[in-house]
Amino acid sequence: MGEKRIVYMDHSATTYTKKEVLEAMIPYYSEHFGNPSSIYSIAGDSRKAIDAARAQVAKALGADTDEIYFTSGGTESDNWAIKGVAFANRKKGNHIITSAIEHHAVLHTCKYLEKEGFTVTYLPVDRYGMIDPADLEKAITEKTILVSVMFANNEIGTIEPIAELGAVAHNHKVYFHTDAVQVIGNVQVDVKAQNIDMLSLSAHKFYGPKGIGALYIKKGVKIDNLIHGGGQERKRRAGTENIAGIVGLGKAIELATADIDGHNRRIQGMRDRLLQGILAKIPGAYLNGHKEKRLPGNINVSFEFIEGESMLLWLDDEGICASTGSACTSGSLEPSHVLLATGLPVEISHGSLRLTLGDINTEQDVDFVLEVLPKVVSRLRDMSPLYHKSGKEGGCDVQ
Amino acid sequence: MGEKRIVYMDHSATTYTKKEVLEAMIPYYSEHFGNPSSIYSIAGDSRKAIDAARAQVAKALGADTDEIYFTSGGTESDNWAIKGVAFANRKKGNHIITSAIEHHAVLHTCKYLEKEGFTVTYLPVDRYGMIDPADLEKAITEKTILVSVMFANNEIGTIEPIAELGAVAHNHKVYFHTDAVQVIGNVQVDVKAQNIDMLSLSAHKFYGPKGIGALYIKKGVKIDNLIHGGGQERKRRAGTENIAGIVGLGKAIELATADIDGHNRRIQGMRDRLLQGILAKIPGAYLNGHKEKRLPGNINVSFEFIEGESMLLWLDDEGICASTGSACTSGSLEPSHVLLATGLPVEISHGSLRLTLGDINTEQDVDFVLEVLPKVVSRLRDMSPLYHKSGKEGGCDVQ
Amino acid sequence: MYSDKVMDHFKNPRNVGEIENPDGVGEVGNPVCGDIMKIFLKIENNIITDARFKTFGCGAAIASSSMATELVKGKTLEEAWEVSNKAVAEALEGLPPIKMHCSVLAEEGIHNAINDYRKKHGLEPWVEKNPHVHYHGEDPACDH
Amino acid sequence: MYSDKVMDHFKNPRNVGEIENPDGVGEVGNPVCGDIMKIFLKIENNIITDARFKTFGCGAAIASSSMATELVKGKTLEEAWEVSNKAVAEALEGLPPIKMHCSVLAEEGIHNAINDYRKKHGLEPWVEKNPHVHYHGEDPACDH
Ligand SMILES: Cc1ncc(COP(=O)(O)O)c(C=O)c1O
Ligand SMILES: Cc1ncc(COP(=O)(O)O)c(C=O)c1O
Repeated sequence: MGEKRIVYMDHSATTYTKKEVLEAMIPYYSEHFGNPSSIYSIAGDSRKAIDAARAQVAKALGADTDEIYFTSGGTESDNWAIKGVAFANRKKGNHIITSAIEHHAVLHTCKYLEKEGFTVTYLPVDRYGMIDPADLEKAITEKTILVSVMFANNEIGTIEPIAELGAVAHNHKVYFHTDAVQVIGNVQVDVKAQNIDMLSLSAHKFYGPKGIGALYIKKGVKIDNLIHGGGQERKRRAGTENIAGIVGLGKAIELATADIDGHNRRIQGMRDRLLQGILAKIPGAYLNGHKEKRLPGNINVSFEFIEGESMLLWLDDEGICASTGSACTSGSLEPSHVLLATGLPVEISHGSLRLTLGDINTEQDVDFVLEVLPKVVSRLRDMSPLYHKSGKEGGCDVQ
Repeated sequence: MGEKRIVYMDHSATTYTKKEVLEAMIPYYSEHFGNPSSIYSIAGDSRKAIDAARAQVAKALGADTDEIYFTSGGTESDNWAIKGVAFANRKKGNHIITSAIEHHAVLHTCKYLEKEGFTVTYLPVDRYGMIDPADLEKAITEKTILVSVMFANNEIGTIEPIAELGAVAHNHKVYFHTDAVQVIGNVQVDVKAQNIDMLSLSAHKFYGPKGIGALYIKKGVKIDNLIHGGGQERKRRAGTENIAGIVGLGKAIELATADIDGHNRRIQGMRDRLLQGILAKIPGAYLNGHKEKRLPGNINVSFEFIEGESMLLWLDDEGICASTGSACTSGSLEPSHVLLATGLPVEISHGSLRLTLGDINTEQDVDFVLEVLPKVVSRLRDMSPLYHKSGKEGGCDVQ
Repeated sequence: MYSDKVMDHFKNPRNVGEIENPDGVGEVGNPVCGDIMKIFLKIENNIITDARFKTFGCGAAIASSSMATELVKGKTLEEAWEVSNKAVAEALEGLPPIKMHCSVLAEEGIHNAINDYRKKHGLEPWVEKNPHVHYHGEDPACDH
Repeated sequence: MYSDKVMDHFKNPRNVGEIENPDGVGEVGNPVCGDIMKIFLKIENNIITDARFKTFGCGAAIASSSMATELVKGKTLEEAWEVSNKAVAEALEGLPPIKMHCSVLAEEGIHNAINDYRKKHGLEPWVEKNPHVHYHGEDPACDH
């Protein structure tokens, strides 16, 4: 990354691949490269590697190995779970329930299904981004075939009451899917205890490679294939297996879930000091998301009177990598749909900053951000036409 | 691969990743790992790497860079092209034309579409596996919206008259897709001259990594998305980009297409010697596929009186990696749908062997196979109840 | 994919070949389906003194033929009739599910050879007690 | 994403601030849409002798404000009126398509400030010759 000091605080967007993970992957590119579908012995190495990775994923989720299917990432897993259940069960009903704060991989899939004749209910959230199981209870109808609610939100870090939501769905005999892309390594997952029928994950969010993910599908769930072709993944996900990626995913999930408590203590310690420092040093800064029920590394704050992108550019100039809204919408004009769903006014949501800490970060990184960020905010406020107006309210008069 | 001598002759199933390709990929795992959608400078490295790879792919195909979309492999590309065009154009018509010898990624996608209300015509092939453009001409109706014919067959290696087929489709203003997974590096591709609207490819068939592919989509083609979500790939293929995979695909296609003629001369030289040796040394051996219009590394021969799997096991015991039928169906009971489509009797198609040569092979490998294979065939024939019967016909009396 | 035992019986098949003037011969399978087994028995005083086979088929078919002929040698016809496909598969330390039909074929081959002997000697052929629910491949014409 | 020139004007914006007792002030944009520009002009003998801005917005918005104020300084009002958003974007060595609206905002800010001056002096405000086809974001309420 050149000579400049880089403080990477965007782990929710993506993580680097850990050394041990990459080392585990390398032999599967040029050495054990056999197609697992082949009959000869060297292909057996590939098969064994995939089996081992499947076992690692199953263990991390409390699932059985034959409930794990590898995909090309979190987005494909979300697409598969939602479209697969929708199309396979449309004779039973055409109603799907999700939340207003899902990732676009879920929301845009639901929008697509709306065009295909499905009806989708988007559950609201409270000001902390929490979904109320009572709202789910009310939303379920006779036509409901699927509930899909994310385990934790990628922008504001709020952790949803997944076990309760799953229980509500199951009481009504409705399938329950959760997008757990942000939680692996941060929250203990146990698909059985948490009433989860399908769960999406993506390796590059927990120090694995990009382009590989998995979908947990509980035995017996009625679901169509998304990608048709060869008989891979027990005839459910066609395509020659990305063996190196699968091995990397396996290794990464093993590492990430080996000591979640220890990891969280360290990350959350830094996170809390950073958050308290920001709120103490910068007036007009507000925390978005839930105070306790939030991902250990997540900070999402809004600063009055300034806009997010210009903050990011200044922080980048100082070597700090952060984001505003979600990674996908950075650089677009749209305010975050998640922040809006929490009731944050549009003009404030433009000034939000997400810092997500991870294993690469140190206390020095925290010090550095606490030194740089207040300067950036005040520099931008100094040139903001809103800042010197009468104050809070006055700044946001809409023409 | 252990101490034993391994002769890998299954390059059509998958290839090893070349050293230069892997080296190009490595920096994008742990160093330049930024999410390309992010705004900070280190994410710019990822964006630039993806742009460069896209340019490499475009150049190899004679396409424009903004006509290249990265996917998770050949299977996804085939699914996307066929379902995407089918659903986007169903108001215009519901008829699709493909061939009887397509890969399952195409065939099973077509079967899926039949369930969704589409009608599919499967063009026949002659005994060499060739599709006749006149058959396509006859099959096109007012309802036809897509023709999908593979550029070259993965089992028997036959190279189809793509430019002519594309011209027929275009005369009728019908989109033309080709599964070119087997041809990159083996046949010169030029999407404009060859009348191709969409083209699928997969990196692991030309010394790139597994789990990454691309779809060429000509500007203006009306096609729906397959994977919904974030705005990646110009809003057409959602999901955080597999940067290392993309870089590997780019490097691999550059290497594979740098000197196709030279590569073919070498591979085809070895292939022809091996084929002639087999036909000379083993009676009752017949070449499947076309004599001239075939992939440079492909041999597909049928041996009377014996079965393919037991041949593979013996070859494997000697360190020779080969396949029977396609990789996906090895180990299943089904005879190859491709061989059957060429009119080969079922009982003979059970005894087919595919050897696909690639860059790793040497003249010594050819010698070795020529030494081992005749012994394997005669050992199996010696225990075959069909062999010592009166002869050819008698061996195959069906109860 | 295959157990060591299967590979052993595939690579070093026991009892390959024919018996001249066999007392019983059984042929099962179908080349269209990719496997045919022919079983030859030498029978003296109701005891199988020799058993041989010729097989066209996959590794599991060859190994099953080898193991089945081993298992019936030295047995009375009544005992040999009771050698089930499960016994063959177990003796091979298991077969992949998709290959279980090969052990069924071996059982049937033995049965056919025994009944061939019985018929030649004017005896009623024995009836399959529990006709197998055969493995169903994707091609229904190829249920054995 | 941004040209070096944009980054230069973003990081070292020229003419930031207000002018006390300005001769013309223009404010455009909308906090809901994520950008507001306020342009202050000092005008002597029909010539813009000073131009300042305050901007709430993205990098392109800040750089466009900076460049637009630079471009109009020293110009007559007629000349300044002709400084188009394209001229601003070109002087910045280009803007990403999604950010072109920021240069439009800058042009409109200058126009508003000029017309503010004209109105204060009892002159007819000038009319936009070619009202911009504004960039349409996903939220139609936010066309500038
Ligand atoms: C909550 C959530 N779901 C889904 C995704 C999509 O995962 P991927 O980009 O790996 O396909 C992401 C991240 O991008 C995410 O944060
Ligand atoms: C002709 C053809 N099409 C499609 C595919 C599928 O490609 P992949 O397995 O990379 O998804 C293959 C190989 O498996 C192939 O040979």
